Amino acid sequence: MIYCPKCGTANRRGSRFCNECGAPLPMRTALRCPMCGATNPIGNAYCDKCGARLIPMTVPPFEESGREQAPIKGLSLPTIPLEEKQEQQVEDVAEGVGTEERETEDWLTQLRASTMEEAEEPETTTEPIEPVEIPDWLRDLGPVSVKTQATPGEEQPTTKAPLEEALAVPSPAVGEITERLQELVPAEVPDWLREMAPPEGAPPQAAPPAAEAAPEEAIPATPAPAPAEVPDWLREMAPPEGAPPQAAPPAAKAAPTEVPEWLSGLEAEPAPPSAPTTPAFEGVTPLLPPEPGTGVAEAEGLARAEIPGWLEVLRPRPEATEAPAEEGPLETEGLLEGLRGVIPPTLAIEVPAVRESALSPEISEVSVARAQLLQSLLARPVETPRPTARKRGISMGERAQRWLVAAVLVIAVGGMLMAPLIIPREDIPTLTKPAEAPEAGRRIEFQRLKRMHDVIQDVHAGDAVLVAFEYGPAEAEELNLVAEPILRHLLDQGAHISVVSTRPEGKTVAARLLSGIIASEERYTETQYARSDYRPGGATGVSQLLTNASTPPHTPPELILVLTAQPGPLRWWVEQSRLQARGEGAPAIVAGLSAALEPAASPYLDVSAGQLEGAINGLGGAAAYEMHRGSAGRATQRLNALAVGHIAIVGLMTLGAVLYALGGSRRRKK
Amino acid sequence: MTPEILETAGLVLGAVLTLMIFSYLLGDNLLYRLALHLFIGALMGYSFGIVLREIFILKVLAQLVGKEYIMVAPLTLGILLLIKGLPRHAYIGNFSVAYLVGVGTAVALSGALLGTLVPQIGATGRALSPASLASFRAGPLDGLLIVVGTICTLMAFNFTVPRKQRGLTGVWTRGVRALAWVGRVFLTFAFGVAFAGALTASLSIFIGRIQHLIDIFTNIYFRVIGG
Amino acid sequence: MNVGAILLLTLSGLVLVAMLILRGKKGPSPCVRPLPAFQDLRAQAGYAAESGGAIHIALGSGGLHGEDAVTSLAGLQVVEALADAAVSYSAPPIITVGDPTLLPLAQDILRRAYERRGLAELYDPGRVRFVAPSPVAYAAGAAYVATTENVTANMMAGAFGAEVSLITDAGARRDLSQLAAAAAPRAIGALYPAISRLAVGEELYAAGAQMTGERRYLVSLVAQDILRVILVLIILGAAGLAFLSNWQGW
Amino acid sequence: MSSLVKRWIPVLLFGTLPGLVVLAGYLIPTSQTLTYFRDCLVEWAVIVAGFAFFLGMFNVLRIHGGRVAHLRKGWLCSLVLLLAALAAWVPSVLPASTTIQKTLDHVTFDYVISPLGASLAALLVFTLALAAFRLLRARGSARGVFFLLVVAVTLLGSTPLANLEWLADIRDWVVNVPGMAGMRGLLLGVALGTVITALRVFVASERPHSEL
Repeated sequence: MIYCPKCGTANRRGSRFCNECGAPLPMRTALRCPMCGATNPIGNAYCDKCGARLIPMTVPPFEESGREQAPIKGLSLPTIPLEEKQEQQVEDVAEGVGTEERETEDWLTQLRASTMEEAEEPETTTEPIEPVEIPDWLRDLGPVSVKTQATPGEEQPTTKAPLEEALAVPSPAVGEITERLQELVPAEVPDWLREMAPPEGAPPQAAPPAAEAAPEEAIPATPAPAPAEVPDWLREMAPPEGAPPQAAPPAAKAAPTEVPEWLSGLEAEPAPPSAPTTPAFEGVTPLLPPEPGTGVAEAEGLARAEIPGWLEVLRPRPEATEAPAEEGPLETEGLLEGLRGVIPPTLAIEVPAVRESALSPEISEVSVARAQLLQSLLARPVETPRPTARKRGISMGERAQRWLVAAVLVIAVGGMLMAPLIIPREDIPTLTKPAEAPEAGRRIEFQRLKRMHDVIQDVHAGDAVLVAFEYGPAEAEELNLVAEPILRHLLDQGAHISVVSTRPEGKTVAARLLSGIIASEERYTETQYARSDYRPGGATGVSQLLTNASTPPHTPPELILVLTAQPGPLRWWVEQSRLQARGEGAPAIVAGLSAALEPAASPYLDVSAGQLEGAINGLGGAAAYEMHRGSAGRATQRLNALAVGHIAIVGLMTLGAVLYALGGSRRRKK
Repeated sequence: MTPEILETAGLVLGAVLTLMIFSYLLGDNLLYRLALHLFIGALMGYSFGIVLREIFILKVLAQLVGKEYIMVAPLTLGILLLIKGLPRHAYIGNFSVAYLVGVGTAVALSGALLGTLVPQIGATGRALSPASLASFRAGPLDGLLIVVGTICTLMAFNFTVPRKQRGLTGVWTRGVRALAWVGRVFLTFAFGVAFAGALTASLSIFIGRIQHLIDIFTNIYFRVIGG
Repeated sequence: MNVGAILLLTLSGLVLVAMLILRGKKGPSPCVRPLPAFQDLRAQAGYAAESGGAIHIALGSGGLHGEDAVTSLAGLQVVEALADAAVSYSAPPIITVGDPTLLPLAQDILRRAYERRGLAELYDPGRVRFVAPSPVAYAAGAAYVATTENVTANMMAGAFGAEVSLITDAGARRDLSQLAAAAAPRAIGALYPAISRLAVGEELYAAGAQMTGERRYLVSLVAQDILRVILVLIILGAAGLAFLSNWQGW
Repeated sequence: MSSLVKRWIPVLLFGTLPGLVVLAGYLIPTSQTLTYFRDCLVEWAVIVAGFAFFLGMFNVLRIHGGRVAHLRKGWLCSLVLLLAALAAWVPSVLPASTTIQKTLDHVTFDYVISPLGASLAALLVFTLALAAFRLLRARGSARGVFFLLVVAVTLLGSTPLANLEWLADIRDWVVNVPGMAGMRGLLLGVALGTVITALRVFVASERPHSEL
């Protein structure tokens, strides 16, 4: 049984959430107790079995930690308005008050639960059985609180062992048992047991002197509860309702009690008369044979001397000696010669079970089936079910969508790029023309391009230009095309390029691109591109690169070109170059950016911000720059493929929207 | 192994690896996974080499040799950080993690202040000045739209909801909710432009790779036919 | 000297400290509008425990020592809030990082959640994985983890670029439930059409308040809202000045 | 004593103090001393981050090595990863600018890392297009159609077909007015969130780096 830490409800072992309030239950897991090795739910601070401390002292268990400690992150969120909050506070207060009582009840219920559990499943880790609904009659007869001789005013209820132990104690003669049952307030006793006790009206026996002598035996009268309702499996084993009640067994006579018919009827073979048979319930140990006749002396009316208890025990038992077992055969030879009643040697196997179950009722098939089911449940090993997450592949619809999108993209782009292999390049119509000067003049994108072109046009031969390669091999495919027209323009101007970067791969990418460009034109000389420098550390790296670039051997740069696909490097270079030069004669900054960076860079490109002179974005911008310089480069050749790619993607988006809308209406109709 | 053959073999290897990655278009398969793990492994080794060379050899050792013993401080912090690998004594490494968090937070905070807050507020404030409006077609209307749009988008992120909805706070809450609705329209514009930018960038790279494949196959095809 | 930046910083500091002191302990805790990206994540933690799977948390490729330090710290708040629930359900998450400096911090958060419960021996450092040093390689590696491990939900919170689309595509292929919180516009653009439960921009920094409801997070959101109003007033003032001073311009 | 060592010394002495010095270095760039300290502290952070790379490598070796050692699911991919990492690391160990080192470095970078990185980045167009294809599933019809229109105008306007030049003008307006306003609001919001979270780290209200 696992008790919910939040509301105290009893939940079946192994369940993860409280079925009352839904709070997560401490899982039954491998929190081994260091002392007795018992497994405990992880919520426990102390071991259920032996009470040893489970959580080391250094890390105070979360219940007891007094100081402010990172609380278990409660997952609630106070989005509820004030009024509900106050009611909740009121409940908290009420709960707060209740919590002391519930805390005392908690350890009590756990104690009772652990003892009840041991009784049901002492050690075997069996399949968690349905919570056994203890019938009322059994619970009422449960721990009977007996008032010990306590000092007046101090109420000290001590709990005696439950019914089984009370019954299991070696008790006096059967008569005495029935009197004890009478003392247990006959109304509580169920019908089948009551039939064994003397009928209501019978004059109560003289209370056995022991009862008077030992006040602690006085069991307080408890109000007669409603007739207990017996569970069905028990009722089937009891006699059918209508059967005439057996004649109440005669008042306890000295002779052993005569077994009631319904009980004797249930016995398969005649039980030995001497063994008194009371219905043996599972788990209730049958009574031991009564010790005959302790009360004989009273008959002659002599005042009985007060014999102390320890002496009483030593009293020789005449009957035990007087009634010798039947005359056993006399041994004639061997070591045991002359002895009588020697048990013949037999194999252990043949020794019949000492105590066959006295009860062999004609059990109906239903209860046999039920018992077998219970047995099979108990036999199955316990392992909490851990089904793996549902392996979900993609449905055919999804797979078709993926192939459609892939096919459209590859065919559109591949087709456009392979067209020059089939048709000569001049005959291929240019689907889209980069921004031509006249009508593009008003567009901001073209204004920025024009400003950039003018700034680079002002660079003279031999001027130092700092080119920051802030991209890696993944973005190189796009940014190489953006950088190429600008670098060609710089090389045409005769500028002296020095490469810097805050990324380690920047130097390698720059070396590949520049060596490719310089190789493609004879007029470009290797001397124009010499030094390359790398400093990690973001903005700090940039400021170090700027200080190195301005130190004497190198002339301070006239122009800084930033090539990047991330917004960070662009901002570092803009800020640090402004800070470095402190306003007077700060070098102009232009940028070659990825298309993905356009929205994030536009605030810096704002003319009024005065931070960036100009910039071009992506393949479109590069093609426009090439067209503006009048030389069609690689960017312009790929412009058609870019345009077709854009049309394909917009077409796919529209198709997807239409299919979803149609599917939606079909779903609504269905 | 002349450079010529090495070059061709390298290009063919690059093309094969590209096709293995593009096989993902047909579905997640072993070829794609092998190429992916080859890439992650090569990148891991290459970056580890760069970190060793650029940071430890060229920087730390060089400065230690140059008698700059100040380098002992980052070395100790670095070694303390390595203790994080042992769960039992992991708390000793907190000094280095705290240092990284402290410096990183300062760099991010100064980036936010100097890189975004000050310039963006200034630019939005100047949006109505003639200098910035000259470039806009509709003049003051566009500038006004930028200022209103920025303010509404900023209010769209309002988190807290006042408890009492009566009187002035009720009016304020309704006002904020209206501004937030308008702000979400402007946000959709921004997300659309950002999505289009990301698409164009990856499409350009896709075109580059397809062109690369076509160049290699035509190169090999003509060499085989030509040869 | 950047006067504007220093003024803004001192103003922000004063408002935050005032809020932490005034409303840090006393008075009703502030109410915040719920964000689906974080609210549904709590339900996902329960579902992952019941179905025996785990939640995959991708923290992005932002490092601790650079520009993305604060964005990564916001992503770690998601891990911190989820770690307690996941450990008590005994279904720890799988966390992938794209920068080695994030690795020790994410492992610490998971380890402390176990130690709070006295289950230090159940903590497995292998649940936090450094996938790859570059953003694109990280996204592809994280997508591989999402498809091969027994994952029931994908949560992306931290510094991403457009490459986050590789992770969402892998999640869509496995029909996982996906949630995301991103600050960079490129990442938001890539996530917007793919994921409905998305926290954008500033909402990523409200992860702690949404997931744990702790007082210090809620109060700092109140400070954020107060500063928002101050920023709006500053912008209106500057725009008004620019408009008036150039009245003759038209 | 333990809470002092475990919480306050790391958080304040090693976290907040260097942070404030670096912040002052950025905000007051004119003073030489502050910028010198700032550069030193940031450079040290880069070195400590370099050590973190060792932790990363150890983590990778542990996970992929464990998978290969126990032949668990996906061990072949892990084996390929480990071998590739070893092979790509070798050039950096060899003496610099020898022919063998240059060739290996050239092969690793140009014929393995570059094509694979570019191909993965190219794959993005497929995943983004697929997400756009399922746009309305994630976004409701109204918001989704509006988003679709904005994307269509922005894409088609950047490479307008021959007789659709007017699309380029609309794109120019969309990107530079509403798009810019939305982007500025978003960036200002992110900056605000960054400032508040950073200040919370400095006042130690946010302590992911402390034990308690």
